[in-house]
Order: sequence, then structure tokens, then C-alpha cells
Amino acid sequence: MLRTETLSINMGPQHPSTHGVFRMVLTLDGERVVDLVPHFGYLHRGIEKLAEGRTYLQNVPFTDRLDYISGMSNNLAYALAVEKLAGMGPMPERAEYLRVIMAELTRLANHCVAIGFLLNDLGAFFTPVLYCLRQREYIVDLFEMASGSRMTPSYIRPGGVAGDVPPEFLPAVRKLLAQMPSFIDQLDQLLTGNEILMARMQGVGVLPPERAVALGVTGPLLRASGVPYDVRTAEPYSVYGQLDFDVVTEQGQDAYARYLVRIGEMRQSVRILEQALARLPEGPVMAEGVKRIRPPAGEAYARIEAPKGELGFYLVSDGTPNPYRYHIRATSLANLGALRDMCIGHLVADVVIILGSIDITLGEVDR
Amino acid sequence: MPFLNNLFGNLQDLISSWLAGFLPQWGVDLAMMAITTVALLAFLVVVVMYLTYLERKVLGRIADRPGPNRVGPLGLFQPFADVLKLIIKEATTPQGVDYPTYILAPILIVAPALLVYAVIPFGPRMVPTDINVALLFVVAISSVATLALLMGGWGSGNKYSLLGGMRAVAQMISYELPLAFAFLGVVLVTGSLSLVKIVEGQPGYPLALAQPIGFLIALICVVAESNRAPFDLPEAESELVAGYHTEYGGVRFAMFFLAEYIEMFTGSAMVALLFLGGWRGPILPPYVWMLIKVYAVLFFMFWLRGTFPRLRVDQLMGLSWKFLLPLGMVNVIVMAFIDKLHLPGGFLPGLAASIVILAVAGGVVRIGRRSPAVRTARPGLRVKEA
Amino acid sequence: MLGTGLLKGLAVTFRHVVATYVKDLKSFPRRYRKEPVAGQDPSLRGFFTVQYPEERLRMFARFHGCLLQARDPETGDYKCTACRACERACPHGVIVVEGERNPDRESKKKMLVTKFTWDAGRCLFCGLCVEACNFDALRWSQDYELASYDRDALVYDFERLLEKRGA
Amino acid sequence: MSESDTISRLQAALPDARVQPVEGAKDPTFLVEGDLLQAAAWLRAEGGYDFLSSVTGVDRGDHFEVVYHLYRTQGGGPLVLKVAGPWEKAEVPSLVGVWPAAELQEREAYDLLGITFLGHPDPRRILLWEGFPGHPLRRSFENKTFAHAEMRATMTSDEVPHAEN
Repeated sequence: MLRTETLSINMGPQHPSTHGVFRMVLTLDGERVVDLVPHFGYLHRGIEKLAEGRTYLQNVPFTDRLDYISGMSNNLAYALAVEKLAGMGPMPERAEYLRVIMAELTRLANHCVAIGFLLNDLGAFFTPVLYCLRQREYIVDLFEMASGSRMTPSYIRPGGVAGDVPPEFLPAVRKLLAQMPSFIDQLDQLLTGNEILMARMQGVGVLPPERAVALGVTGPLLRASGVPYDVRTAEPYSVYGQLDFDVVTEQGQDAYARYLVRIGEMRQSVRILEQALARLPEGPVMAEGVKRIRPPAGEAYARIEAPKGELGFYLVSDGTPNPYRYHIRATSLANLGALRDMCIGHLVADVVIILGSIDITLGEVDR
Repeated sequence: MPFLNNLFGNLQDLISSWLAGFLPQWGVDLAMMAITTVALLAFLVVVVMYLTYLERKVLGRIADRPGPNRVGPLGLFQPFADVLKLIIKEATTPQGVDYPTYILAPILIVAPALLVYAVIPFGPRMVPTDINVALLFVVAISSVATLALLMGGWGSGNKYSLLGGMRAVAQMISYELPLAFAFLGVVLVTGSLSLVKIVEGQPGYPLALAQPIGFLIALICVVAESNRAPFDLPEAESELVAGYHTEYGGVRFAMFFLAEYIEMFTGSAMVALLFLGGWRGPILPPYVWMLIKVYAVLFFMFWLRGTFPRLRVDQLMGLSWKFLLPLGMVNVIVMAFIDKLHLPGGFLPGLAASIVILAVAGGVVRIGRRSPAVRTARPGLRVKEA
Repeated sequence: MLGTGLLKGLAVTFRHVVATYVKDLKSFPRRYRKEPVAGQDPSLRGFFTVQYPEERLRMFARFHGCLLQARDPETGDYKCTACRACERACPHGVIVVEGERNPDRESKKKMLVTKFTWDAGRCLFCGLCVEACNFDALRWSQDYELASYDRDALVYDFERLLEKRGA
Repeated sequence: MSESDTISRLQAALPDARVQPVEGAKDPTFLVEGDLLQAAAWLRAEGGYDFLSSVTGVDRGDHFEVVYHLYRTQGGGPLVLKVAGPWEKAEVPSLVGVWPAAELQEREAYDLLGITFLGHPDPRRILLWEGFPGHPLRRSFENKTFAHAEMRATMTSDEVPHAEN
């Protein structure tokens, strides 16, 4: 039989469709992937070491830089961890609802970017990504209105929220929510039924449910494999317990199912936002006595349902104003664990789609 | 308005009579040929330059942005800026290059693209030479470009370019066959291969109504032939980030670029001539009608590029061999019957037959899609267990 | 039917093309929107580009532009008392403050600022310093054009940070 | 089925695992002094803890700790497993066999803290380059920024086979 040997090619770290400085060494047999070795560390800034030298409040701006597509969610996870560590009492109602509003707005923005750039990898010439980025622009404007900066708001703090929202914030959110469903429908109409898209994404990157759970995969990737696991319902934090929304799951287990889950989640986020806006009470936005955070010795682990999956913060305190150990459970790192499993046996063109459907941010992977 | 209608025809008579004054007959013919060639080339280069501008404007507008509007009023000088940039850029030659093929490839890709315009008519007396095998000539010459792509891919000596070149050749070949069948459907009705006679021989209505399947296949194949929109696999490959013209720079790259847009223009011209009734139209002069139809097809191509994701290699091939080719054959057979039966009602029987064929094809595809073999895209492979 | 998904997609993009031209007609005479607009309006259709140098977006009130040393409206003097609260609050140690006692005893200003540098190149723009200042001396300006050709120009000294008179 | 009675069933089933609860922790935390692998396999099989959320190494000065956070996808609060040991023998059995999710996070614990995981399928560094002197997250590691040349000098093996095109 003709002796063919495998070809090993290097994809990344500077590559248009690796969503950041992520590198894969692919071993190919013709066009088919035989093996895949991921490589990280190009964006490693040592946040966990830096955090040990700073106070709990000074660490808040670092959390925006983890998953820089969804800054607010990182703040929320860190804030919940510090509050659990310091044993702070219940937050003022208004702060809780503002947190939910900001977290769900981040989810919308993140899914816009995820779907947009996935289509870019598929080769659609910048049109879907520009529609999505336009929609994200409205959301990011809201963050700038409330916190002063678009992607690194440092708005959600241990103890509540940096400052109350300006008067023109709520009408702007209502105007956005009025237009958001029509945007999602337009995206749906442009993409969901598209035969080329279905041909490219169906049956690609299949991840069976038990393998997904074993690999620690979370978020849309897990729910697209049929496992209805969402931290907002499994371990409700903030005021998610009082809001009703359903966990979007698909049984397709492939890249197309992940796309459908993200579209479904965007619709659910709009529903949550409408409820949160309706029930937003008046009142203070910051718990008292939060100036000097000095938690007692001990440890705490808090996790949230970030747009990409489960984001956890494990903090160990030794009674000083600086955290003793500051560990981040990164969703993208866990989800990347499943990349090799899904890519083997596919063509090179599919590897890009599978990576896009996982939706990773390297800031979170490398920390 | 008759003068305007036959503007170029009268112009030719005027010049040839003026030349006849002091040149022998063969001299006049020669001079006329030279003038038409120069005029045609000038027209083509300007058209292609403004094709790039038009494409960026349309793609911009699709994506809610204005497109080029900085260089000159409404960005009209943008093409000159692009051409100037390409000419100024240094044409680097990488080391591991197979020099003869590397240099010949750009030349060999532009020459046939221009040569094809020797037979394409834009109006009743506006065709350089009206040979009676014009359609065959066009299909034959445009397949030379396939060879040039392979030479470009192989000549660059870089693994990715070779892969890109191989894919391009496979794509061009597999989409020429359905194209030929689609054209066959038209030749059946008009009875002649000469493009001028094809246009004149068409019945009153555009043939796209009578042979919608032929029209669809031709449209898809023309888009695939010029490596564009959903089929632009070989050159803008997001995975391998390379194409057959990666190693080219400066003017050489401009040649590939020029050839691609000319081929797009040729493809739309052919579709306009054969299926949209060429230059025939109510009040406007013939050559204006022809340009309107050509630019309509071109707009469709830009529109496709702005909307659709790219097909994968095996799906691309599958579409051509398993779907377009059989559909083309069936279409030719059915159109032959309908044409020979001389049914009344103009294009209605053709339309009805095509709808029936499409319905049957849709059913066959749906049955095919459900069979497990097609469903999972992950064939068995000896996989290195972790 | 097989092609409906594709056709629906084409319809969406075509609507966008038409929307941009409709918007062009509405604002036909002038090419650039003269008055700067704060944020984009979701209900607007048509093209979305802000053609930067000619058209500008007005920043929101809380926008973190460039750091600013506020002046006391009555006396027109700077408010900073060199208490170094901002220096301690900064996660990156980007602000360096030095002060000395005010030689003439009876004036209200106890401390004078001899040196106040802010390194815009390393600053996170998080605003912890502005929040830490008890004398409301530090504020954010709306200016976002902070780029410069060399790194040292990014280190602002006290004069450059000081609010312009009558600003 | 709260965490404490799961653990009491575990203690009954595997006495030599010597699992002790840790007081005062916010989540139900248990220190495993005996055979971690056995306890983990039991928790996964009988306990139903099929989801390993995070693996963290902690430098406690004289000794190290590895903390595992476990959850049940069918619902079930956090269960925290801890393993401790002296720095001289910083070895912990790798749980990749029980939860494949541990693979990347154990490599990170090795890379940043120097805790080796026995039986790990791919015990390379994950974030830093091979040959990086020391483990940065140790309290003893003083902050040091590397000039590029210095970094190249410390690079021992270029473990990634360069694509030979």
C-alpha cells in the first residue's frame, strides 16, 4: 500500500482564526486531523501572583482583563467570592438587581461576539460579525454610561456596585430591549436556516454528554450536548432565584447545536433583563462599611454562570488585606480540554469551526 | 433614436470609410482590428478597476458601512489608488521558486481571460469577430486559466500554495462540466454556437424563464469558476491562510487580481447573453441593456459574497458531481423534448418541466441526506488513543 | 424547500443595503453629521460608521478620559493636598506624589504639591484613584486622544494634568 | 443526600482513606490523608460527583495543599476535597483517570507551584516554557521579569516538534 506519512503543521499563535494567541500543532493525514496538541501561555501575565501583592479592592480592575469580552461577569464572580470570604451580609436589593442587569447584558454582548466571529471563521465576509458588533456597540455604550469604560468597567465591587446608574441609563436599556428581539430574529433569519451553514456545522465537533461532563466542560458547550446544567439554577446566586428563565439545551452535541444554544440564551437574557428592570427597587447600591475589606483567615470558592461557562474564584485569606491565594477557575481552559477530543477525525477546515464554536478568550486561559 | 442604437456600428463604418481613403483594403481591416482591440482592452481595464470599487461599495453597504469614500469624490479615485499601490509594491521572488512556471503563471492567467473577449458581443454590430463556434471558444479558452492556477501554486514552491493550487484546479474542472450542460440547453433552443446568433435566435422572452434550471446551474458554476463567494476556497482559505497567489507580490499579484475580476465579468456577460436575452430590450440602446444585465449578475455575485459562509472542500465537490451535473443532464434531455414538441405557450412548458425536475431533485436530496452514511461527517480512522 | 434558508439570508442583507441608501437620502445634503451624538441609537437603521475626524461621538458624563487635577472654582487654585491617598489606591503604582509644608503659615493651604506624575502608559483607567481622593481634586476629563509618539510623553506632570483656567 | 452523610458512607466504605472534615470552612471540606485515588473513584461512582470544577495548588509555607471542588450535575452542593503534604515530597496521585477534567488544571498546578502528579498522561508545563527556573506561585519565588535573551537561554527542550515546512 502506498506509504503516506503524516504532515505536522503549526496553527497559531498568530493566526486569523484562533481567537487570540493560541497555538495548536496539528498532525494531519492528508486533510484529516490525526492528533492535536494545544499550547497556551503566550498571554500569561501572572495575575494570580500579582493579586497576592494587592488589596482586595485593587484586584477588581484585574478581573476585567481575564475574559475581556465579558468584563462585568468576571467582576461579579470575584465580588461574590470576596463577599463569601468576608462573610458580608446580604447586599442591598438595588445592587443585586443592577448586578443581574449588567451580567445579562454581558451575556448578550459575549454571544454576539461569539456568533459573529464563528461566522467569520466560516468565511462569511465580515457581514454577520459587523451586524453583531453593531449590536454589541449599544450594550457597551451602556457600560460606558454606567461605569466610565466600555470593556474594563470594574463596576461590580465586593459589597455592591461602584455607583448608582445615571438617570438616562434605564430608558436606554429599555430602548435596547425593545430592539434586541428583532435583532435576534434577523440573525436567526440570516443564519439558522442557511443550508451552507448547516452543512458546515452539523455533525462537526461532536461531544457526547458523559464525555462533556467528565472533561469539566461547562456553559453553552455542555448544554449543547444535552446536559441541562446551569449554575444560575444549580446554585442560584445574587437574585437569580427570584427570576424565572429556562435553561436552553439542545440534543445535537455538535457545533450547530452550540450556535442554537447561544441564540436561545440571548432570548432568555432579554427575558431576564425585562424582569430585572421591572423589579429594580430604589435604595442604596453599596453595603455599609466596605471601605477596608479585611476578611478573617479562611477560604471561599464562588462561581457564576459566565457567558462562556462556569467561572469560579477560589480565595484563601490569612487575615491581611491582601489575598493569600487567588485562583481563577477559567471556563475557556476547561472547555479547551475537550478540543482534542472533538477535532480528531475531522478536516482542517472543521478544526477552525470547532474552536470557534467553543468560544474561548485567551486572557482567561493564560491568566 | 436609431442613430444611438447602432452608435458603434456607424462609428465603424465612418472610420473604415475614412481609412479607405488612403489605405488598401487589407490595411483598413488591419487598422480596424487594431482600433477595436485597443478600445476593448481600455474598456476592460477601466471596467475591472471600477469592479473592485463597486464590489467594496456593495459589500460595505451590506455590512452597514459606507465603503470607500475618502479618495476623491465618493471614493471614485480609489481604484487608481489601488492600482498605483499594486504597481509600486516590489514583486519579491521567494527563493525556493521554480522560476519559469512562477513567472509564466500570471501571464498565462491573464491572457486567456482577455482573449475570450474576441467573441463576446455587446451589441448588434459590436463584436470583434463573430465566429460560429464562439461558445465553444469561450469555454475552451477559459479552461486554460485552470492550468495557470496550478502553475502558480506549484511554482511558488510553498506547501500551502500547492494545496491551494490543487484545490483550485479540482474546483475549476468539476464546475466546467455542469456549466457546459447549462449552455447546451440554450444552444438546443437557438440552434447555433455563435453568440450573436444565440442572442438573435432567442424567442421574445429571456431564456431564464424557459430554462430556470439551466440558468441556476450556469449562475452557480460561473461563481464557482471565478473562485468567488461561497466557493472561494482555494485563495482565501481561513484555515491554511494561503492560496496559490500567496508568494506573488506587486504587479504579478495584480495580474491574478485582474484575471479574477475579468473572469467574473466574462461569466456574468455569458449568463446575460445566454439566459437574460443579451442586448435585446425595449427602448434603451442595445449596449446599455447589455451592461445593465451584466452588472445585475455582478451585483448578485457581490451579494452572495457578502452573505454566505464558505463551503468545505468535499461539500464543494459533492455539490458539483452529485447534484449539479446530473441535474444539468436531466435538464438538457427534458429541454430537448420540449423544444422538439413545439408546444404552444412560449416559456410555460419549459418552466413547468423545470419545476417538476426541481421538486424531484429536492426529494432525492432529502432522502439521500437522511441515510446514516451521509449524516456523520466523521469517517472511521485509526486514531491515536490518548 | 432546499434553497429557502439561503434566500432568507439574501433578503436580510438586501434590506440592509436598501436601509443605508434610504438613510443617505434622508440626510442627503450634508455628508457628515455635524453635531456630535452621545452613543448610538438602537432604533436607527442605515449605516452605522462614525467617520472619525469629521464626525465625533460625544462621550458620556462618566467617561474615563485623561486624568485631571481640578481647580477650586473660587480661588482658581488646585485642590490637591498631596495626601497621597491616590498613590496608595492605585493597583499599579502609576501615580507618584510629593508635597511639602506650605512655608507661609496662615494661608488655608497647608500642603503644596512639588511633584505629581501620572504614567498614562501603564495606567489601567480603573478610577480607583479618583474614588480614593477625599478632596475631590482628581477627576476624569472627556478627552480621549492621548496617543503620543514616545513613551516619555505619556508620563504627565502636574502642569499638564492641571485643569486649564476657566475650563 | 447532604455532603456529610455522603462522607460518612465513604468513611464506612473506605476506612484507610482516613477522611476528616475540616471545621469552620464555608463549604463542606474534607481532608484526605489516606488513598486519594480510591476515595475519588468511590465519590465518582457511588457519590455521584461526576463534575470536577477546579483543582488548585496552595503554598501554605511549610506544607502544600491541593484543593478539589466537586459537584453533581444532577444537583448537589460543593464538596471540597483537600490533600496536604510536606514540600520535600510534593507528590499527589493524578485524578485524570477519575475526572479527565483534571488534566489541564493539574498541569497548571505543577507548572506554577511545582506539585508533581503521579501518573499524569502529559506532565509538561502548561503556561511557562520548559526550563523555566523555579515555580512562580511559591511564596519563596521573588518576582523577576525575564529579558528575551535570558528566556531563550533557559529554554531546555523545544518540546514542540516544529512543523518542518
